[in-house]
Amino acid sequence: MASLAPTFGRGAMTNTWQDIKNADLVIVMGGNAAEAHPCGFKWVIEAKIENAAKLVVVDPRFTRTASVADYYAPIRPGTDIAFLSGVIRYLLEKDKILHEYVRAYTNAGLIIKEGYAFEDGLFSGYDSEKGQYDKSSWDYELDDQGFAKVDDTWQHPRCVMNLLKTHVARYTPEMVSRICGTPQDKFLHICEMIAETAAPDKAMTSLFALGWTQHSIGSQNIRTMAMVQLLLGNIGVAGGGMNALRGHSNIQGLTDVGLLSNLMPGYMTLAADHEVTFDDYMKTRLYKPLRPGQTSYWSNYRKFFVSFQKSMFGKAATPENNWAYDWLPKLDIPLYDIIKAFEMMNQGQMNGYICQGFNPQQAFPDRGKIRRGLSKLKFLVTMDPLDTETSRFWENFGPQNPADSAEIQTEVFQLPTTCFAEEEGSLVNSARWLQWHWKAAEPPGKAKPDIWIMSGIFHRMRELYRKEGGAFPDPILNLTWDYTNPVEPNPNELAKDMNGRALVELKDESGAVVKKAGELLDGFGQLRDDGTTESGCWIFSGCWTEQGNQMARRDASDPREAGIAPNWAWAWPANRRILYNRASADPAGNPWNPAKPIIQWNGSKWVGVDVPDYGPTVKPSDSVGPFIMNAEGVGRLFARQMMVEGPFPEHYEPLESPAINVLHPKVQSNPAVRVFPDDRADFGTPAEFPYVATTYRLTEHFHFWTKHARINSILQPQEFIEIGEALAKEKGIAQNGWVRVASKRGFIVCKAYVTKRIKPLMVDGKPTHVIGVPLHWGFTGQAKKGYGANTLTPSVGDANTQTPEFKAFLVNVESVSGPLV
Amino acid sequence: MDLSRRGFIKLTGATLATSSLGALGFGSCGEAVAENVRPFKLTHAKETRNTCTYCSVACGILIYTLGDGAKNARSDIIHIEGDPDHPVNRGTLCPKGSALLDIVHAPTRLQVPKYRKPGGTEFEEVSWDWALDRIARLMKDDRDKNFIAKNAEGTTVNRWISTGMLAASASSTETSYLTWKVARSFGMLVFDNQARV
Amino acid sequence: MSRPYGTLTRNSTITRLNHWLTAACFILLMLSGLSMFDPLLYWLSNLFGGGQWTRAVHPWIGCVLLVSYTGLIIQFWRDNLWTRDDVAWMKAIDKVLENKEEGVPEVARFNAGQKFVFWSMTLLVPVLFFTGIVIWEYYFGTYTSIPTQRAALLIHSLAAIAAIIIWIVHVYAAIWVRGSMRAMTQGWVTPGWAWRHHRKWFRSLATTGSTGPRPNSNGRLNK
Amino acid sequence: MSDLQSQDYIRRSATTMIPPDARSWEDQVAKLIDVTRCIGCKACQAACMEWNNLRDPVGEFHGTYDNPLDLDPKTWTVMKFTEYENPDGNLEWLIRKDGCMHCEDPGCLKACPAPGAIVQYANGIVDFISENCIGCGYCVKGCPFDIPRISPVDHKSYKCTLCSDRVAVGLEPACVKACPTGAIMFGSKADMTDWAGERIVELKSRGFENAGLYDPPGVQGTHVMYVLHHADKPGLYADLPENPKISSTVEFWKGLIKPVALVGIAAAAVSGFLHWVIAGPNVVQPEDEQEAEEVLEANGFPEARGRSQRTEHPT
Repeated sequence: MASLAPTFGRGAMTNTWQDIKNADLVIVMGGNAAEAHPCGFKWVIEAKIENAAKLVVVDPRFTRTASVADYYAPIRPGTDIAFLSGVIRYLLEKDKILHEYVRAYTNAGLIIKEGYAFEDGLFSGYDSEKGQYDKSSWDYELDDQGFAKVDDTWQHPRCVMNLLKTHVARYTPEMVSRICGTPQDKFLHICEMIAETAAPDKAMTSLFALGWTQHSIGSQNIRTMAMVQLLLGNIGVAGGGMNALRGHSNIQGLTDVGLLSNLMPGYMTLAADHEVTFDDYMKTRLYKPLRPGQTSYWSNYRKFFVSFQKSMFGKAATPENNWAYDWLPKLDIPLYDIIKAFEMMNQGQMNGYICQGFNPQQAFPDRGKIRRGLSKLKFLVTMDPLDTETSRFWENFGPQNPADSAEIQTEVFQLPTTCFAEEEGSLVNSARWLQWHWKAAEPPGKAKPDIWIMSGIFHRMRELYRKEGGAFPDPILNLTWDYTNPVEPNPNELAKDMNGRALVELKDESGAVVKKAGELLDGFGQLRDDGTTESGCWIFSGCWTEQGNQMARRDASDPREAGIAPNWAWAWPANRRILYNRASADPAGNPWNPAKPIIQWNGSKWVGVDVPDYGPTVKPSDSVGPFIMNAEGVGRLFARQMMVEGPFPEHYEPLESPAINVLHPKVQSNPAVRVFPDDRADFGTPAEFPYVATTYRLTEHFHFWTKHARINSILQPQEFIEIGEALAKEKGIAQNGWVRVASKRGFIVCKAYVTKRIKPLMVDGKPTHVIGVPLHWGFTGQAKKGYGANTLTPSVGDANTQTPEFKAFLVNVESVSGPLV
Repeated sequence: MDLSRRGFIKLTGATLATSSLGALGFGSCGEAVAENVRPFKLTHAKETRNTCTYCSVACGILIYTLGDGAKNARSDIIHIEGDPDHPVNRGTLCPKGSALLDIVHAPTRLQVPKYRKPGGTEFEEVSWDWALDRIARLMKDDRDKNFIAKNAEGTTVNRWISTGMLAASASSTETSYLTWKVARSFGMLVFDNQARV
Repeated sequence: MSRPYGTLTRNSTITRLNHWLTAACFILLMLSGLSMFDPLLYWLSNLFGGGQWTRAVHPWIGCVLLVSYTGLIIQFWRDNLWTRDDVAWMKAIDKVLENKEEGVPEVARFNAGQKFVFWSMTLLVPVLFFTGIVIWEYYFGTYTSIPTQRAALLIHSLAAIAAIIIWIVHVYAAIWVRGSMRAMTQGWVTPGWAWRHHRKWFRSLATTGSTGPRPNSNGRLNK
Repeated sequence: MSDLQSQDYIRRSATTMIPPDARSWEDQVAKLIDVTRCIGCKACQAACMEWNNLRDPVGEFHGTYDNPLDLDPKTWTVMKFTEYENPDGNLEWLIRKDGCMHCEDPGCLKACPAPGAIVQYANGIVDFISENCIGCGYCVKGCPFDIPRISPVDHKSYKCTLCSDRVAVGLEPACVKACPTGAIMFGSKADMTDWAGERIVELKSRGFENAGLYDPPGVQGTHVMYVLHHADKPGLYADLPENPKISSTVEFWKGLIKPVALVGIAAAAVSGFLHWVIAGPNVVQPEDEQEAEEVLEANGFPEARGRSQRTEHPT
């Protein structure tokens, strides 16, 4: 979550699922928790019943989450920043913030450099030719010692609080309503409900997911709410938090382990081209504290990196070769994300692609472009338990996949893999729990585990390099592979690798032996930067210690029913269940909400139901901030240079929008967004495509998998769109009638669900219609064949993460007599 | 678990039921009724703990398999339901989780490695060895041809961007760690997961 | 013509076959129907191979009966038209029951009692058929509303009971009035039987010289 | 009727004897469906299909989230969605899990003609015993909630069993276990009624003044109950009956007319017998033949002459 890290220091859900029951107000915006995460949503219901909590839903559609909400307000897709900036304005204007919290735990009082400015939709430093910012002015004013200057009285005109006030002043309720289409009274009612949680003993939790991320301003959507939560004092407390509800069972784990183009395990980042030497690389990763005495935990980066390289390359990683620094690839651009990858394919710059349990033909924007890209590959390897559309992209399935097989020269390998039930290992859930699971049965036919397949490819490659030589074989030949069964390494051994071990006898400062050589480490605190420890993923250190597999723990006891269950499985970091939990107590160490303390200072140490996300004996009087990953120790209302489009969130229209950006018509959409020229040519205009479309999941299905399952196919058998009664009437569309929905990029023909749950929104005086496009259908599996929502979606991503803008784009719709055949 | 009765009854039906059903219904005289009610199908099935493969709530599940693990019995998954001990889902499952059995046994589960040749109109079955040999050959040829050891400025960059990889979102952490090792040892940068979609 | 010499044809072969087909259907329907009507009589379903078979064959037999009874209607309706004689006969019902036919007004081919049976069945059979269709779950279960089906079930049952009671009367009458059974099994009656029970019918045959069953039937009495 | 050995029935279809009564000290169970916390996710539907090994064919979209559109022999529970605009102009999406209500006075059981095809256990569960089912469809007519469905394949009637197989071994029904939000609860009827009371208090505090428990007295209560936000208007929830009871038509059909009919039939038979005893058969007399011959002769048809001497009278 590249939006939470700039604010809090870590990009992950802050609280646990069960902790939601402690909330006094649950706001679901940018997500549809009841449908996408029903079993997590139970804790919202629990909060309502046990804690008299209120549930607020803000969504373009009246969803199944809204069906159990206390208050619902509609919003135009892609305008959440305007809504939430309006909330911030309301909170500041009515002085509904938790002052002591904001003063001590946020950067509200820190002073920003002269030169920082925001004018007409642009922050200071914009280079319109490159479409990028020079972000140097977006930072603190430092004193002689290199510490940020601070004015805790918030009098200084350039302190963050005052800059924020100025920044959000434009988001009046009238303006919010004009942009979002949310009726003013509904907006203000929600502001009032949110404001109540500024009380120290009240907490609001924000539950969100891809409804916020899948925008060209996705990261800033989330940041805006993160700022609201900081102002209300709702981070680190029971029932509070920014709860990013991850979509896939182990997407948190894959991100933690760094399976993204620029990442390494544990949120370390790969070097960029300009970081020529290891010292260059480390220079930008020193993370020196920006306020006196702060933890700034990333200052240990070198320990994590060296230990990782030892785990990767063992004896071949030496001080002499800078721990094999050059053996990892360097990035010449910020990201080789999926949109970039398919752009490269379409440009003929890629030859091979491996899809491990992934179905880009369904999942990526602009399906036509995906098919064209795959068609230009020399080879495509799919590894999946199921027959995916991607593996059959070359096959003609009629209008749903009009491929010309003979023209497509791609060699395709469809490799059958095991599924969850047929393998052992851990998965990291949204709340960062690593839970171990066991194998129940053998896979069908000749299906094999991914570990076996990846090992098979690796061994063959290594063998070829051994025999034939070739381009830079060193990392391949020296990759650590000392597994008991090299053909199929045991997950238990791999988990121990990630936990890390001592390579020599480790002694503490007093000379006492901490770990014998070869012993598993207890946690990342034992990592060293001299090559005497190894750890494949430092944040997981502690998951498998000499005490055994912590991820397999099954003690569900939960002291005080706090929603922590500290001995169930294991959570990173260091089994802390609620991140930043130091902030659950006031600066003196007493809980804000005495009824629901998480940790508190007992005079000598921090005690409570959770492991402190803090130095366990650091005294309150030391004024160490609760956001220990941040160099300033506090949460960031002003994100410094961490976001590409600005330190404060600003409302920009989606790339395809029916409305003019009324705040600054000259800067219509995110100025820092990356758009490839051919993709830009494929954007539609409101004249041709007058309706806003948004894509989403239905609770009966999981992406493109469950259409292979009979039961789920029974529960939602066929592709459809949702359309409001007013638009249906206007367009002569009958309930359950056939429609053709088209964007600039393609069209789908499917059934229409005419519903009262989508109503036209008055946006800047004009009625704006929203069309809902569920995304589950394709041409394999048991459900009826469908086109897939990604036929329509634009190929553009969030400026920071390149998450595709699936949630707001333009389409047209018309009634048709029947399906195409 | 340390739960008050009030808290207990309110959590979920699942937990409630396990507590009080001994005193209800068929508890004491199941045998007679069992002549007529459907026989309980899990009596001797093996139970395996697992985690739901779908979203990141990560509900605990219990997988029931046919066969007791004897050498001559091939276990077959016959039923999957929620793990009542799991602190998050407490035995509950959503419509996807409740239907996990049908994804395990989906008719479109892949059984054998298949290969489609350039311009081909259908898949043909191939052996694992053939497939992996061919993949390694293609990858090595591409890597050797397109590997970038140094950029224009002469900086060592050691990257390979003409072949990319998407990593699974539902594979285990251990699988993903191994995948990371393999992919990065090749110098791959076009490397992504499903966090965005 | 198997009619013995000197006797009259009461029912033609076709009529008799038709009647007995109807009778067989009726009896099967009654047995199967009663088995589904009252649990006390569920054991009757064993005659049909169990409840499932009983449920399955009952409506089909009903269809056969409908066709079969339609045949009877075609053959009998003219002789069952109500006349003034029937009123007179009804008034003398006490004498009929006492077997004192001397005082009973003369009747034609059918007396009022027989006509009552005929018309009752003519009414009940279609009622049973149509209500039966409504409650024939397999083919027609979805065509009507459940309240309609409930009403149909009730009407079907009531009609069936009425039919059964009438059937009992009919059967008893056949046992009671000697010679009637042979009239339907072998088809003939003696002139004395006709004289005693259906004098007007007898007279009509005697005047036209027909051997029956109707004055214009083909069979001729010998001169 | 070996299943009468069971001592846990309190009702058994088409059975004239009283089921064994001695072990009557048994708690009643109930499933409580709290519509106000249901998110319509259909986990209950999925769990029901999975546990009971039911799989319909894959259908099609019908302009609603209701899928399958209705109960059928392989769908024992369905979610019914209703978009309702309340008098304040706000939208409510009312979602009701439809399925067998397990009436205390089950209309299906009352209507069933097949002995032991429908039983009610002492804990209140109404179960269909397929072996005994004859597929007549009377249960369909007897049910006030339109629940049972007859399979066109095997001609058996099907509906929710309340997972009697699970309850029999001390587990909750599959739908109850699955329900993510705890909208379906299971326990003793007394506990469920109490809990519903608490829920109603809470709902009233949230402004649902007409919140209430649906446990219709017309069928002597049900073992599947609903908590409704608008208990005054159950019809809003996809036509949940306002005051369900066994139809008077069915009551009459299965009540009074059964004995009356048998008595009527017996009376007819007995009357005939008595008439036979009292009046005896009506026999053609020789005088009748004589007179008939005379009439024939008078009309010029001597055919019958002497016939009375040649032929025996029918006896």
